[in-house]
Amino acid sequence: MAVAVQYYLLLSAAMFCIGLLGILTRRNALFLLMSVELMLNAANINLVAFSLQYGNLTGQVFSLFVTALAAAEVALGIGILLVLYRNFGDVDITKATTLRW
Amino acid sequence: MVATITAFAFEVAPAIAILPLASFVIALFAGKYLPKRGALAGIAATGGSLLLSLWVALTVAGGATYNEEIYSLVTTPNTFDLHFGLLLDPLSALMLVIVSLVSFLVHLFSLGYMNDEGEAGLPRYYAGLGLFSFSMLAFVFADNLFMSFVFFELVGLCSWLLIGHWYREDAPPSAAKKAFLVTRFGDYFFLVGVVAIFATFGTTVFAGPESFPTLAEEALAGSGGAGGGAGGLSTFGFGPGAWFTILGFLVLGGVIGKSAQFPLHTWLPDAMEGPTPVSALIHAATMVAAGVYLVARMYGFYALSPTTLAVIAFVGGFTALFAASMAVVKRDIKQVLAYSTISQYGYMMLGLGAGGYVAAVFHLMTHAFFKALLFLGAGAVIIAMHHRQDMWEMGGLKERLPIPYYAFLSGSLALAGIFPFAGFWSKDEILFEALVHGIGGSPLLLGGYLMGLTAVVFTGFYTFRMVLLTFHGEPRTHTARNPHDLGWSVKTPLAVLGILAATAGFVNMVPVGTILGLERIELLHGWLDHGISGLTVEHYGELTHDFAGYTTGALAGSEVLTVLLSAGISLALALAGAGLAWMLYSGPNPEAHTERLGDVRTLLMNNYYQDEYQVWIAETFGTGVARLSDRFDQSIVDGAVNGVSEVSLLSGDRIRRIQTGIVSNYATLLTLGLVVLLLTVGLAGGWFL
Amino acid sequence: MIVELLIGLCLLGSVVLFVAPSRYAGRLAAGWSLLPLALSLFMYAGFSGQGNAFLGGQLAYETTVQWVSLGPYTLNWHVGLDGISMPLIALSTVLTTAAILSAWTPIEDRENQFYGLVLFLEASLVGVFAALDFFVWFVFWEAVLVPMYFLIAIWGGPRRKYAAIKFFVYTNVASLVMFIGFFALIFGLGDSIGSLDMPAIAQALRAGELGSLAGVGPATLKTLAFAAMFAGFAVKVPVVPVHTWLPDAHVEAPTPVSVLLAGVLLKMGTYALLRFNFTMLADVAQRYAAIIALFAVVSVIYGALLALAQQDLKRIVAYSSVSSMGYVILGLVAYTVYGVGGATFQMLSHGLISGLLFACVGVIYNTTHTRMVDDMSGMAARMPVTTSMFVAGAFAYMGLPLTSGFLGEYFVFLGTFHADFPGAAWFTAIAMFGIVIVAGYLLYAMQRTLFGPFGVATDHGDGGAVRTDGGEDADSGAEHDIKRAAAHDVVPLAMLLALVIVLGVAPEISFGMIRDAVAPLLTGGAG
Amino acid sequence: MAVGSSVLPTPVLQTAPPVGDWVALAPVLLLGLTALVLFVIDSIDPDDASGGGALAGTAAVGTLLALVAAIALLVAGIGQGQGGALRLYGDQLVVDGMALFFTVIFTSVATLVIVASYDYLRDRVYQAEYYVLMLLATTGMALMASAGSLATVFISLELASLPSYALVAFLKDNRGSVEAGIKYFLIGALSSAIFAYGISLVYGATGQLGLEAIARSLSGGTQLVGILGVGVLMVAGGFAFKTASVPFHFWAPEAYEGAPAPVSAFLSSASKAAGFAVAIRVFAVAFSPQAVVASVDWTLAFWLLAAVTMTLGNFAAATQDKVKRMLAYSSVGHAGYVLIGLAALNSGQNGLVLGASMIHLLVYGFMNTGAFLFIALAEYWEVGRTFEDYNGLGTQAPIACVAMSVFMFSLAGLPIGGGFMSKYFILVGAVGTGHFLLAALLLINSALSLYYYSRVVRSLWFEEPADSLDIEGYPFGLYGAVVGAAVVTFLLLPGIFLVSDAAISAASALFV
Repeated sequence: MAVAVQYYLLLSAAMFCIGLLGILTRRNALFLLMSVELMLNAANINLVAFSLQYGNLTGQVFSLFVTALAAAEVALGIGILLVLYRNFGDVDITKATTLRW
Repeated sequence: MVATITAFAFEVAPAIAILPLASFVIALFAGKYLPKRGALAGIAATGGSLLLSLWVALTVAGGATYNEEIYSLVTTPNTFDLHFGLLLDPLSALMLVIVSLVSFLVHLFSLGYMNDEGEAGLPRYYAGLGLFSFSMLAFVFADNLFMSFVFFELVGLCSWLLIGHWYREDAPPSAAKKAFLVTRFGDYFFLVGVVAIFATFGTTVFAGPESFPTLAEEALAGSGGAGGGAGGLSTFGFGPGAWFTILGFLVLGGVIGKSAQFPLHTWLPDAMEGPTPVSALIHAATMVAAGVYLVARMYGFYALSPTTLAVIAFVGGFTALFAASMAVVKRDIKQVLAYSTISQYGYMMLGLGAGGYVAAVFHLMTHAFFKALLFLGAGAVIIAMHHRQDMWEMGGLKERLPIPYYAFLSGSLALAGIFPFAGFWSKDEILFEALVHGIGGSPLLLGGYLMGLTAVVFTGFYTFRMVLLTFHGEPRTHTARNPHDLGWSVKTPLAVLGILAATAGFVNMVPVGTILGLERIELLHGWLDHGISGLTVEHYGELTHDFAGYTTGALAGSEVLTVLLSAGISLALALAGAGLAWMLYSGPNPEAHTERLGDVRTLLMNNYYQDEYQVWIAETFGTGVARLSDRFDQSIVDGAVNGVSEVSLLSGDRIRRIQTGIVSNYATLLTLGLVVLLLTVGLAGGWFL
Repeated sequence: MIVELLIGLCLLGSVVLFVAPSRYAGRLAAGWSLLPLALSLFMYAGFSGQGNAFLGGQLAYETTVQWVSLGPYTLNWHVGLDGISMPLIALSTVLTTAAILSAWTPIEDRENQFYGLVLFLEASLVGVFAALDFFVWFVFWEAVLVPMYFLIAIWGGPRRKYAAIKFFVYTNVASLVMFIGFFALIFGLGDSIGSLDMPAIAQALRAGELGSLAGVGPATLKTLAFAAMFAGFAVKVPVVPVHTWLPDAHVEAPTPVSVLLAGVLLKMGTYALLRFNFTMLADVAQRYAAIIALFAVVSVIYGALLALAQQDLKRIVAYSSVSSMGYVILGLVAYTVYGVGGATFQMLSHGLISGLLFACVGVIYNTTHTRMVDDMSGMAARMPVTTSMFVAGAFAYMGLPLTSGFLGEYFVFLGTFHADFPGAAWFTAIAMFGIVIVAGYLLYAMQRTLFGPFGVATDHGDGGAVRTDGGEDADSGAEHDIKRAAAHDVVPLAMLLALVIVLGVAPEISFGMIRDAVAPLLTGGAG
Repeated sequence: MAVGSSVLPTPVLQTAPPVGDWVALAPVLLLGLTALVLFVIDSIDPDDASGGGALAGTAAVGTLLALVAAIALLVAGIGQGQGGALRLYGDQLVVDGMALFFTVIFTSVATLVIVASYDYLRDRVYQAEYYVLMLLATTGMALMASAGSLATVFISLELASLPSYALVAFLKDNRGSVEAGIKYFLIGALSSAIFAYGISLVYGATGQLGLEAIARSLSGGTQLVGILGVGVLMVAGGFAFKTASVPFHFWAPEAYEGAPAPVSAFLSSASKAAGFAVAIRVFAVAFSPQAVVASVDWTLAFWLLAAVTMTLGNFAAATQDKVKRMLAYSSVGHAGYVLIGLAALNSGQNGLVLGASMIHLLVYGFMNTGAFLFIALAEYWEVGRTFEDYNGLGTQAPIACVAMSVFMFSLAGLPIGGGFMSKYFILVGAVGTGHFLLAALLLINSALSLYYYSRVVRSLWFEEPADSLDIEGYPFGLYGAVVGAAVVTFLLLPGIFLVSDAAISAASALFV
């Protein structure tokens, strides 16, 4: 037991918030994807840390799933990004506002 | 055997009303296919009613009476019983004869007035007359106040129908509306009264030990006049005396409306827009009498309340004077008669209020005859004049229309109260009753007496002004020189009624009886003094004495002197009025003297602006308030409804602007939302403590 | 199963008409509507119920089949009739036939759909009056809105869409308010009931088995639920101040629909008030009787005053319905045989009379194409039979004796005047003044439109209204295109008028069973 | 469709026969298998000579089979009754009445949508991908309903979501579709990140991912209230995204409007139901102990969500110009109604309130799908998107318009369809649990919804058609789906008992 679990929690929270901040401020869709990755990995840190804390493997296994799904998500996201660029000529997500109100 | 026949007369008594109802149905549905468009059916029906009424009257004269329920509208145990029934006693028997007789004669007269003149809508006309006769007769023999109200309203409908008979013109429908509305206003109080009497006594039956007058009497007697308990009756928080007075006033509302008493008299002159036979039947002889008859019918109840009696007397006296003064200046023969009718019913009310039950019924009877006669006479004149009614266009008809003239004269003498015509006896008796009770301890009645006495002068004046202008002098127009011929159907009723107007007064010659000491000569008094106990003159006398404190006084302590003085004064005044008319309007070419009255004439011609102020009230409190309500309803009440919907849609439009289309904003709002949620739940769960 | 047969006949007719060709729809609908009419009269004649359906009376034509189980409650298909519902069902079938006949002339577009919707409406109305399970009842109650919405919005006047949506949303909100109030009671009753059977609920409530719900004690819960239900039903009745949908709906609806709207739909409100508020929560109703009576009296007088201010014949009759329904509320609150029974009788009577008047207005409108009082006069000369019916109907509305209108009002007055609540006599006396105002506006309207010299202002002419004045001769109407009404227009009028008079002369025909059903209501409310 | 015609018995009391895992999971397996078969077909015949017929047919058969299987299992009482739920694979999956009930919803909606898509997709490319994605998403939903641990919840939720993103953006050349896709994806990604983080926090507080294990661990209370609370609410946020509840709803109006109409139908009905299925299970099973609710009052959170969601959804729908967007917002509003079921949990009427929500979701599955499919029909006819464009359609296509009117009135809660019953069941639940404020809000919103739903009816029937209104053809698949949905919607009014008992007993079983 090298590091107390609350420090992991703080780290993950910080990562989560950084990712969230990225989502809130960035306009480039690619950066948004990265930010989401940060947030998901914040969750992974928690899972692994708590897994260690509780001494079961559930969390670690689940973090693998999360990682895999994150990859799939990004793949799909980039696909949609591509057609977005094709239609709007930009990857700035604030430009696509034909649908509103 | 006698008993069987007696019973049989009463068994068939409902037919008195049913026969005209049948004629109504026949005229309505088959009238246009019948030879006289329903007239014959009506004549047959009312003739039958007349015969049956006479039979009933004879049976009643034999001492029998009848008070039975015949049709139950609602059979509700343990609560108010709504039924139709028959109360056949001297009063109703007398009234049945009067009504069916006048109705019969009017039907006959209509043959000449309507059929021969080629009027349109005859089936409707005869249906109306039939329905009216049915309703009126049923009203007369009603054994309870509920039934009275039912038929009281129905005669109102008939009045509306018949006043508006010539509906293609503007005036008759308007007059019909006014007649119905004004009487409806009175009927409102009547309705409240009926309901309240039901609620108070649990019954509205007129006669018998369980009748409401009897119950009221017992309640008052039991509680010693005023205050305290009322024998188990609910008096709605008032003392029994006060409550019975209120009830009396409520019913009186209907009476005042129907009998055209001040201030609800304004409809009657307008009602002259109807055909003249209708005016004779409905607006003179019978329907208008319904109010007075109702008071007489439940006199046992009114006699318990001195306040009500005083008000009746005062209203009656005032109306008599007030209406008579307006009749003085009218040009239209029917208008004169209309105001005279109001005035005469004022006398009857005065009589009733003054404790002169017999006098009032007496005047009711004589008036029915002579006023029907006058109207029919006027009708005959109108036929002859090709439907012109302005007396100033007439004149000199005496020679050309002898039978109508003499009949009309007979009626006029009766109306003016000239000895020995019928009106003299009856009107004199009313004034006499007011006088003796007035000086006997109820000085308020003297006010009514004085007004009644003053009205006698006016009556004499306008009556003879009318006779003189119509029949005397030189014909003033071409039409008057060449009047229309009159048929037998016109003349016969005039003749019959002319004789009755002259002679009907002999049935109750009180002055003669008093002077000669012949009680038996007062036939009507005797007639009304038998029958069902509690509905007799003697009982009413006791009631007015015990509860209203009416005692008979006499001038100089002499009854005979009082009688003579009273009769003499009223006769003298009538003659004075007639003489004044003779002075002013006799001669071949009378002048219009009304101009000399100046502003008074304007006032009288405009009927003291009674119509104006009533219209003003109706406009202000009816239409005006209605308009305000409408505006309030549209703007505030409905505006609130529409406002809610508009606000909803507007806020909907605002809310959807949150969706800006920029996904970054969505992420921000999403995060904020989650934070708010976290804070709320966290605070609620106490995480931050 | 006979109630199901009745509802089924109407529904089947509705389906048949939807697929029938428009050309024959009118005749087919009229013919078909005779089936439910005959059946309901047959049921009426053979009616064997006794007592009040909600208070353990013996029901006629009862069926119970389990339908849905909703958590702790069972929903049953439970229908049955007592002396209150039977006359109202007969009223519905009679008025439906009358409405269908009076629709022949004015409805010239999509007839099959029109009549199909009318029959659907009939089915729903019968269902409302027959249902004894709350949810079944509520299904029918809400189902009424749908055909009505279409009937107003498709075949209505110029502002029909506004009127239809107003009617739709307003009454729907009301239903929801009522629903919430009612279910608060149901849950307040807790385990003492296991179904939504309204009689069971009524008896449980009257037996005082109400508990508390969500921290609200029984007494408060009862009062709040009463208020919610009263508010909900008041819209349907309608009671001032929630009445404003009614004139719009009436004015814009085609006349046959107005007949049904005024004739039956308004009665749903008072019927529900009687069944729910005044049966289930009799004690609350009695405690707040004076306030309810105040609403009633305001409706009577204010409604009548509003009618007085109107120029449109239909608006006049519409507002006068507000006024007349006020009498019904007043009677209900009295808790006397004549009060409650009279209120029920007044529902019947007003249904027939207002139906009659609307149908008359419709017949006149069919030929004049105006309903404005100022636009016509002397119609009597051209349309004598219609005029007669109008006059008779108007006088019945004014409460002329020997018509049902008189007895309905009279019973109510009689019943309320000596009722127990404070000021009953005063409320009654004030409400009675309505009979004067009603006479005022109806006589005024008749005088202006039916009588006087003939003339109609038409807006066909260019540049303003053209008034055509007719001569004296009744037969010269053709040149003004104002003709006597066709027989099929007059038949429904005559039918309704005959019933008005029959009920006015022999009220016992229906008052007998009404009284029998009302009597148990008056005794033994919950403490 | 098939639901209406089969009679579900009242709760089966005897223990269900023991069955193999594959039998219990038959619907899910069938759906997955169909997706794979579609892959195969597409590989063999990439151009699809039949114009999509084979693909659509296979997909429809697959969903229909899954539907039949689900119904059969439900009728057979698998996972219900005294034996309790079937727990598979170490409690990772649970098959019980609720799971099967929701599977019925998903498969019904999917069947309808696939049948309708046959016409909608005619002459478009990538049809096979479309059907595969839809089948995979349906599989994910069915798994969501059966998920027994937060791990399976997360995985199945992503399995349902990822294909949905692609489906929304399916019309690659349509700016609306693509824009909707990216918005949906971004919000979805954010939400799933929040969701995953929430799961990690719950795991941190309990050390468990299995739902029942969490409940066991929490039944004695926890020291880590704050961590648990944030975790629970973040998990709720994930579900709120899936159910399009405020404030996670922002994607919904855009996605439903921009996506191809059948996809909108699919997402707004099935996807929403899936979100609720998993939310109900997680909150009813894992977080229901009184100890949790006392400190982490998630019913309060759902109360707020319900109130805000229905109000915002309905008010925003009221003034829309485009019918599809109106339906999108109304879909948000309906999510608010259903949320009442969660908000009213633990008030003593769990079976009733949750059952009512489930019934509403089922009915909603038909009526809302039908409504969106009608939009698909209109898009097929190219009549336009606004209310005005629909004017007078009733004269041109009466049958479809009758169906649409049924949907609208049923959505509005009028007794023309099962929506009436289910909406009022929810109201009953709200009142019965003392949530009068929610009931009042429901009332206001319901009135407003009546207004805007009837605008559609008004356009269809009361307005005069524009001169240019001319529709070509009556596509069989679309018509069949629309009419079928209408018939079921209507039959669910009298036939509500066919599903209500199953729903309420399934909901009650969660708390045994």
